Amino acid sequence: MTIAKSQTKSITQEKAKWMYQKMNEIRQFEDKVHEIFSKGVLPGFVHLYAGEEAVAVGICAHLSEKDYITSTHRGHGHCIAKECDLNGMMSEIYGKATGLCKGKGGSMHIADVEKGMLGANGIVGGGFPLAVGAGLTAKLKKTGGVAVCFFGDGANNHGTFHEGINLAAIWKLPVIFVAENNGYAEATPFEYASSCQNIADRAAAYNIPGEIVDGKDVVAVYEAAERAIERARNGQGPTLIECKTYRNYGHFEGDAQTYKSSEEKQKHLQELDAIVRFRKHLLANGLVSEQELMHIEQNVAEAIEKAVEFAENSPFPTEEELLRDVYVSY
Amino acid sequence: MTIAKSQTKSITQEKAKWMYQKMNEIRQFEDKVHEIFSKGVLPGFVHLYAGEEAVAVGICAHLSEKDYITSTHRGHGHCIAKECDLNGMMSEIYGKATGLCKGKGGSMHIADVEKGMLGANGIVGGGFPLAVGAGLTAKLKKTGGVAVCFFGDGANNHGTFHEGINLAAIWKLPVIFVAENNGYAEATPFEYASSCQNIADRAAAYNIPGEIVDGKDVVAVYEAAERAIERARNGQGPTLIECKTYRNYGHFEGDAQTYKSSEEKQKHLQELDAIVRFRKHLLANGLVSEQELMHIEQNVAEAIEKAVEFAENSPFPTEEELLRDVYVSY
Amino acid sequence: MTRKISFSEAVNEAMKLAMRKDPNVILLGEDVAGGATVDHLQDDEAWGGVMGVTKGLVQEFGRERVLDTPIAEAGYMGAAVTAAATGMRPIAELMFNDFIGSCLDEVMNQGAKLRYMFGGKAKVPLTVRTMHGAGFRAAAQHSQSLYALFTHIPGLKVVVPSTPSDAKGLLLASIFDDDPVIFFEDKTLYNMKGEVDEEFYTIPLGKADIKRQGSDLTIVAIGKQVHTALKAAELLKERGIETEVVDPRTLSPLDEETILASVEKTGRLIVIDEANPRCSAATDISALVADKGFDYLDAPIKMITAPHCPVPFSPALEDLYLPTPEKVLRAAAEIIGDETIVTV
Amino acid sequence: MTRKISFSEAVNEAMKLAMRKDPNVILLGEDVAGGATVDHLQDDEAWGGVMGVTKGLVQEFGRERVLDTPIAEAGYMGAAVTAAATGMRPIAELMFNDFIGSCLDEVMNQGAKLRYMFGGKAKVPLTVRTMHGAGFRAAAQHSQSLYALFTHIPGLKVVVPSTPSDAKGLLLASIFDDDPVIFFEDKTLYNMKGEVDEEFYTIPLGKADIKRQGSDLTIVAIGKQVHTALKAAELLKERGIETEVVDPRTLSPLDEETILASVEKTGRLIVIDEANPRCSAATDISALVADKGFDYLDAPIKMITAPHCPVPFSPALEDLYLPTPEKVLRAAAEIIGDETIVTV
Ligand SMILES: Cc1ncc(C[n+]2csc(CCOP(=O)(O)OP(=O)(O)O)c2C)c(N)n1
Ligand SMILES: Cc1ncc(C[n+]2csc(CCOP(=O)(O)OP(=O)(O)O)c2C)c(N)n1
Ligand SMILES: [Mg+2]
Ligand SMILES: [Mg+2]
Repeated sequence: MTIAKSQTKSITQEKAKWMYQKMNEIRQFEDKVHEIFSKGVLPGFVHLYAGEEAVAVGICAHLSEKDYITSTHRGHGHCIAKECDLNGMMSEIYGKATGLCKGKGGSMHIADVEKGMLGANGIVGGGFPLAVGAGLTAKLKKTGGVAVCFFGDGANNHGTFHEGINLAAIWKLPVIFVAENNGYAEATPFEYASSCQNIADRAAAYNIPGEIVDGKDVVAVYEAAERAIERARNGQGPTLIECKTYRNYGHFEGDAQTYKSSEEKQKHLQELDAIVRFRKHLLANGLVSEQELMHIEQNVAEAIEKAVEFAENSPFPTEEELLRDVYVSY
Repeated sequence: MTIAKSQTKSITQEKAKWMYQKMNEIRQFEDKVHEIFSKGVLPGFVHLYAGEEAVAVGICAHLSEKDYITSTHRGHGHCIAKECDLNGMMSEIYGKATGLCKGKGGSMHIADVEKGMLGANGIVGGGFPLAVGAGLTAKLKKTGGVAVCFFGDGANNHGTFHEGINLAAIWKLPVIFVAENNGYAEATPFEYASSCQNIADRAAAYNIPGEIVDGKDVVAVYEAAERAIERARNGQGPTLIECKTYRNYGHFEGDAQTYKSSEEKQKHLQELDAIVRFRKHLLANGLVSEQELMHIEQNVAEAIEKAVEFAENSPFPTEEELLRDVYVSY
Repeated sequence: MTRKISFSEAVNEAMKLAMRKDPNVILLGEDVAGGATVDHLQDDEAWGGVMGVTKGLVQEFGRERVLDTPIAEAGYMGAAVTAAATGMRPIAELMFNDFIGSCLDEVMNQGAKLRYMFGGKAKVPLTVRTMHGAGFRAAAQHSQSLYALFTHIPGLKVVVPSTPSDAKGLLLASIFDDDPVIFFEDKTLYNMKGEVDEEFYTIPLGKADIKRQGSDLTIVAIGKQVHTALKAAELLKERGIETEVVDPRTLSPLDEETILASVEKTGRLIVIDEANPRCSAATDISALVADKGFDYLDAPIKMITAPHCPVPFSPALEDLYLPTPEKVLRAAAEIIGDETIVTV
Repeated sequence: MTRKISFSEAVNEAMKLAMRKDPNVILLGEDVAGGATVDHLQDDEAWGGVMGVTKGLVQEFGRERVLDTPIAEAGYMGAAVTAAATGMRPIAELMFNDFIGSCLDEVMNQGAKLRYMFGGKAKVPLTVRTMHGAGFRAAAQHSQSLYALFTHIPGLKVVVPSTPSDAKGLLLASIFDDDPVIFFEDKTLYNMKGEVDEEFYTIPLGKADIKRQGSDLTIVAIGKQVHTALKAAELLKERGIETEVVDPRTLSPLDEETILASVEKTGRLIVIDEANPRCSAATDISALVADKGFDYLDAPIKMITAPHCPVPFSPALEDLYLPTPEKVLRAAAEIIGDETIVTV
């Protein structure tokens, strides 16, 4: 297995702008949540996706509403890449009635089924079988859709990894399994917890292609996804893509991250930053102008500010919501 | 991966006799249970091991009481190979008070912890984590013991396969995972349910050796086990051995086995029979004489008859047993 | 038109009718057909379920809709949850309810909670069919009755039918219900015969059925234990005691009104539940009446359950494990205050 | 000698003393140390548990006895079961009790049943420590209180402590108990301080504690809800009502005698249990009293529980989800027949 290198110009200008926008939305959304959380305003656990933008965006750039994704506890990036509404997301994180889930789900459960986003998930490994189910529907109903399962390096040792991928493989379902190998599961290194050297090495156990990409190179991710999704849409079954990436923040807000070395942090947060690299790539290839990029960055900043404002000005859910949505009948 | 061929004369005469005896005990025990069950005497579900004798015996030939095994719903063979008492086993299957578990466990839960037999198991895949635990004790207490996990081709798709082997691999535990690939899980072919071609192929996902052996050649199994157990005892961690085998009877007593072809049955029950082959091997290599073999066969037949007699003449457990052994205190 | 068929035939017929009615209804589970990819079984089953309950379905609906699964309960149960959330109406078979240990997360944390966590923006029309019950000499890991665990979990509906006719109507209601339903089938009832309407019909979830009318004593009994209750009622009648037997049929939602109305009439309650006693359906029903029906009660509420131990293998012990009409009579004697009842 | 330490420090101290006393005591779980194989953390932890409860243990006992695990609950829980059965005395941490969905089989079908299935020829001295409880804004999959599921299962013991001092003594008793014990720690209690003896001591499993004496009303409350009960008792005292607060401390085995004796004295019972209401510990205790304590009762048994819904994320809703002293007062008003109590 070799790490796939990104080719040039596979991406249209329009797509490139969308991707740059989404990456910036994720980064700025997360930076903002980080800032607000540190003020003690936000309730609960928050896991930030900053640093891993290239994965969600490189994959979701190929998807439309008929395609589904399953996500993780670190789900904000997947939501944004799958075009969930920023206001509704922020509001959800605040626990407000205008949240995408009326404030009932919170950060770990943001979902928008109509957009094909089947929910962040508080259970590590929870997404594998769920992606299989969405893939099964796509196959049986012949929708042409695919299902993408995002999962972490920690999840790769959970039993559902094995059961989910095996099922998708024997049924040749249109499912793409995307490992976000950020090197750690909470405070536990991937190398300690996993007996494999690469997650993609495990693809062979299911007779499916396994590919490793630089998960901080959005073009590389985009291209790997293209191959996998084509296979899936052609009825050739699942693919496992491992994206080597890094999370810029701690496991959750409040994590002192003593397990990271400062060189490692330095390298990832500076040299290898996915947004900086994509920006350079776009300029170098003349795909998008400096001005347009700045325009995007600014629009995003405004959108994030608005989302916070929207969330802060929204009301909390009222008492009758407590017992609503437990069953269809109430 | 290539199928290991058996070498000659790695087995001492004494060991060879023990192995021949145990294989015959298993076969005759199971044939007898089959016969009694068909008379409607035995309660519950019974899964027979006949046909797979070479696996349990080839492996357990290396084990002593300080070594542990975990077993499956098809556990009689493992019990016998681990030297559980035949009377106590038969009595257990009858649900009698003199059974190894006082009649409380039955066929699917026969156990003898002092012998290192951690129980047949009604839960497919249940044994993986249990073997890891026994291996962990061996490592921490430095007993020099190993733990063997017997499992079926069906179990190989359960999440516990993945979690158990990964754990044993990262902790370098003295555990040997022995796949009994008899081609079917109930009425479902291995090829349908498993995305891998061989179970042993999955060893690579855990960076451990995977070996395929002819599971109806007890010498081949014996030799593969020797290598694996040596690795384990040397602190080199787990091995996955896949034994290609076949069950002579149905999944459980009462199974019409419509999924088996008659050629397949013919081949396995006649040409490839493990006991017949081992018998020939012993004679051809002059390890044991015809007379001695006949003597063993006859002794076994008597022992099985006695076991049935013992079971039939034993009393059922009495009322106070119902609420005993739930907790240590009662 | 009705005719006598067995409990398992009734369950089978419900699935058949549901699959005919709605192409989104699919069935998944281990060996629900059996023999997948076996040459001579392309359009035929090897088993049709471990107890033959799903026989004939693969012939009629094909292997696209009757899916044999690997032994991967978490995998296919989770898949069934989102298949449901994305447009299918799956029936997932968990062969024995004891195997929930392999897929509780998918049922409890995903299936049951999706709708609520998503603020109502999803529905999960999933039916999980599963076998339960002691008396089959199947030992501790294949004989439990675990409906209490599921009843505890909000977002699930829980059905435990006691007759072929109820089984059919309740299963059809479950399949076409838009919430996840756990449907319990007692393996020792499969051969029981009863009159069952040929047509498609549903029995609403949440409606108890009074299986016998009476004015002196109420017995609420679950699943197979309805028959223990009916036998006890016969014996009690010989002593002049009229027993009302209430079959809740669904534990979640529970028909509180019918139970309370019966106790209001009789003043006495026995609950029969063959599951283990602690935090059980028996305690649930008892606690309901101890609160909302307290003023109706003339005597303590008695529960006839399994003891607090695993299901033993030995027939000698398993027979002692289960509720019996005699145990009911002993409880009745106590709360009616007539020791002679025991000796009926 | 006692001194004020927090609930989490008390739990930590119990583990430390147990590990000092017996080399067979080991600890396994996700990030119980954290940072395994990280160069600069060879003999140090990265976290010491997600909430810091296991801090310092790896420094003292090393990584051989404090084992970080992969995210493989079935794997390490099953391993803990047989490690226990083969001579160790493991403490396995299930980070949140909600994750039992990933390893119920290992707990329910293996750990709990081994001894019985083997006819008494094994013991399983395993302690599972796990976090539970709502109020942390942790949403539906990290806030449940699932002790009813475990209490339902024979072969398990279930402990739910409410104070630092109880936590320490009960955890030590659990670790040195020869049966599998599920030990619940309410995450919202971790910072609560209380007097705790420095020494090694155990509190027997199966003994309730009367946290407040009273003669008019019994409140049985579980875990954190003991404090809700104590607050309600204070408010009730202002109305001249003397409340007895019984903390069962262990749900399995349950100290039936103490509960019944209290109700015999007071004639009235309220149960507070923040878990979901159906087939719950609340119904269990209520049903016990509705049978064996029926003759003592002057009024219906009230249960203050969560509603039948998942735990909502929004603080506005989660606050409504939990029991409160006000809800207790409302129930008390009803069974005492004095509406003015509500307005205390
Ligand atoms: C079944 C389960 N076990 C444990 C946890 C606690 N937990 C939450 S996130 C996490 C680490 C996940 O690591 P990884 O999969 O690598 O994702 P990352 O956080 O790195 O994105 C753990 C252990 C959980 N939520 N669910
Ligand atoms: C978790 C679980 N799922 C399903 C079953 C039902 N079951 C019992 S044996 C069996 C087939 C096992 O096949 P395999 O592992 O190949 O073993 P074999 O019977 O061939 O020896 C199944 C599905 C079970 N006992 N446990
Ligand atoms: Mg990670
Ligand atoms: Mg098999």
